[in-house]
Amino acid sequence: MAAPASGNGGSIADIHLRLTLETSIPSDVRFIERIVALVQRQCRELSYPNRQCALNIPVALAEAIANAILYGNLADPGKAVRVHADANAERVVIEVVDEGSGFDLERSVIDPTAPENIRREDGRGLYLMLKLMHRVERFTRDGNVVRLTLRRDE
Amino acid sequence: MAAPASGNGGSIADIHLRLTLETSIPSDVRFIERIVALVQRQCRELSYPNRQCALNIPVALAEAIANAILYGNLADPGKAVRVHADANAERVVIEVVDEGSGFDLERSVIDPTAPENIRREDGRGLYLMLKLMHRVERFTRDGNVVRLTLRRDE
Amino acid sequence: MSFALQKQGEIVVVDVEGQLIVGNRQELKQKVLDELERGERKFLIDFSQTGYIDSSGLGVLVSLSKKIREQGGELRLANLNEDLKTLFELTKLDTLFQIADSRERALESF
Amino acid sequence: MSFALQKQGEIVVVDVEGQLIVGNRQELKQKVLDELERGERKFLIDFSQTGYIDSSGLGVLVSLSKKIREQGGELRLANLNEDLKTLFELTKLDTLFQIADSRERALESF
Ligand SMILES: Nc1ncnc2c1ncn2[C@@H]1O[C@H](COP(=O)(O)OP(=O)(O)O)[C@@H](O)[C@H]1O
Ligand SMILES: Nc1ncnc2c1ncn2[C@@H]1O[C@H](COP(=O)(O)OP(=O)(O)O)[C@@H](O)[C@H]1O
Repeated sequence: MAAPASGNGGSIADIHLRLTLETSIPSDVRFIERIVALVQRQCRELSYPNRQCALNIPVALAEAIANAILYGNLADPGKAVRVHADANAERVVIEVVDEGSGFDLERSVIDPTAPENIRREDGRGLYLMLKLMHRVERFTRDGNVVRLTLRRDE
Repeated sequence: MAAPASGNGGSIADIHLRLTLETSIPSDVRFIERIVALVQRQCRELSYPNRQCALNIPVALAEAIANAILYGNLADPGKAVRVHADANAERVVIEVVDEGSGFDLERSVIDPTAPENIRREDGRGLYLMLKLMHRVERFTRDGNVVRLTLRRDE
Repeated sequence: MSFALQKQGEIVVVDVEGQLIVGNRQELKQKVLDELERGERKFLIDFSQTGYIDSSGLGVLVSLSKKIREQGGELRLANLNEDLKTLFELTKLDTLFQIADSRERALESF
Repeated sequence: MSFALQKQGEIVVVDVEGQLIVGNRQELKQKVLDELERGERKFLIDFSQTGYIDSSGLGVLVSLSKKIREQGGELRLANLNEDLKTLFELTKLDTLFQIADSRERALESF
């Protein structure tokens, strides 16, 4: 492990760092922005490339939370959406959990770039999540879980 | 649970938030500032009073890491100091772990404000940790652990 | 986050400050439709102060573009940063919209 | 973090920018001792740009004060914010140092 340059306090490359976040929000889309900002900040603390912090993380996460609120919890303010983010130097794993009964991920994705879809207002959420993340999984574990995995771009 | 004001993205009071940090640094005092800044930022994300983020957390944590590096690991760069912080709206719990054989907390604290000590250069570290934190514990668990607990000031 | 509207000649220019997402897209839609109702036909949305856009934000742009065209008007976009450009490319919406590199060029293009 | 020294009349003024902690206190100590060696006797440390100070930073101030006094000189402090004041009060170091509320008042006080 390289010694840090004198007085600069050491760089991220020299330390092992893991940041996690756990939160639970009411099913109200106005909370999305704040949660996204928190995870974005973790991404920045870990010196991920700017594009991953400014595009991949916020868009995919905003989509996942919006879907959890609107489809999973049907915008019922009595139902909660839980978000768990776990980030280290190599990858960010985010789980978004709603109180719905789940959905078929493969069958729910459409190709919004197809000529018959391009003028549609909807249908770009899961597609963007898949494009912006290295992996998107859906499973049931104490709720409907959508798990997003982003690996650091070098 | 109160609905957030329109468009402001919801306030911290409406959501449950827990932030954790796990890190491991070489025994070099130049890393202290960066770790302190990370925990300070968590304190700010959770809207702790400014004084707790600017005074209590940074001073107590800097002391604990410095002691872990200098006394626990005898500044041996091959030995690591691990820091684990776990913060929610109510309290911040920080564990600083070194590879030393531990020490007797009660016997190691002096009163640096006593006339015979006030001109000493050293001896203020543990005293300040005790003054600035609600609780300071020392125990052995896979290394020498100093655990600091700060409750939110209202 | 907010939407600032101003008139430049006969063009309505909208600045998207912050995010354009499910939580506020309705506000943008309403503001633009109000202007359309009032008789405005040329619209420019400027993204120079925008953070990120989600799929529902993109959807609102598609929907506005359609509604404006139906009234014989035109919606153009300007100042997408690299990240926002990628978003339009991934969804091929860069083929649906006229996108200018600067506000000036967008204003001239009408 | 860094220490900026400047001469104001016959007083050496040191600005502590950032933290004063175990990782950099030696640098402050050396800079001040160099000036003492050169014959300077009046020192003012200004904390208006300081974040936090740890126990070893406090220790260095005590040690410098002693060394400067031994040479017939004087060390004064200025611009402690509320948090730093608390630190001095907790350790009763506010009784050991002359602390001024502003740089001007500190400079006048010598
Ligand atoms: N958390 C969820 N719970 C239930 N259904 C979901 C969830 N997320 C997505 N879906 C389903 O997947 C479909 C496609 O979602 P998406 O690609 O985001 O497009 P859109 O939201 O625009 O319809 C939704 O219409 C919904 O039926
Ligand atoms: N992590 C540690 N491992 C071993 N000894 C420690 C540790 N932390 C503190 N000590 C002991 O406690 C004493 C008092 O520490 P402190 O109050 O911080 O003052 P100082 O560091 O100025 O001596 C130290 O001198 C050391 O003997």
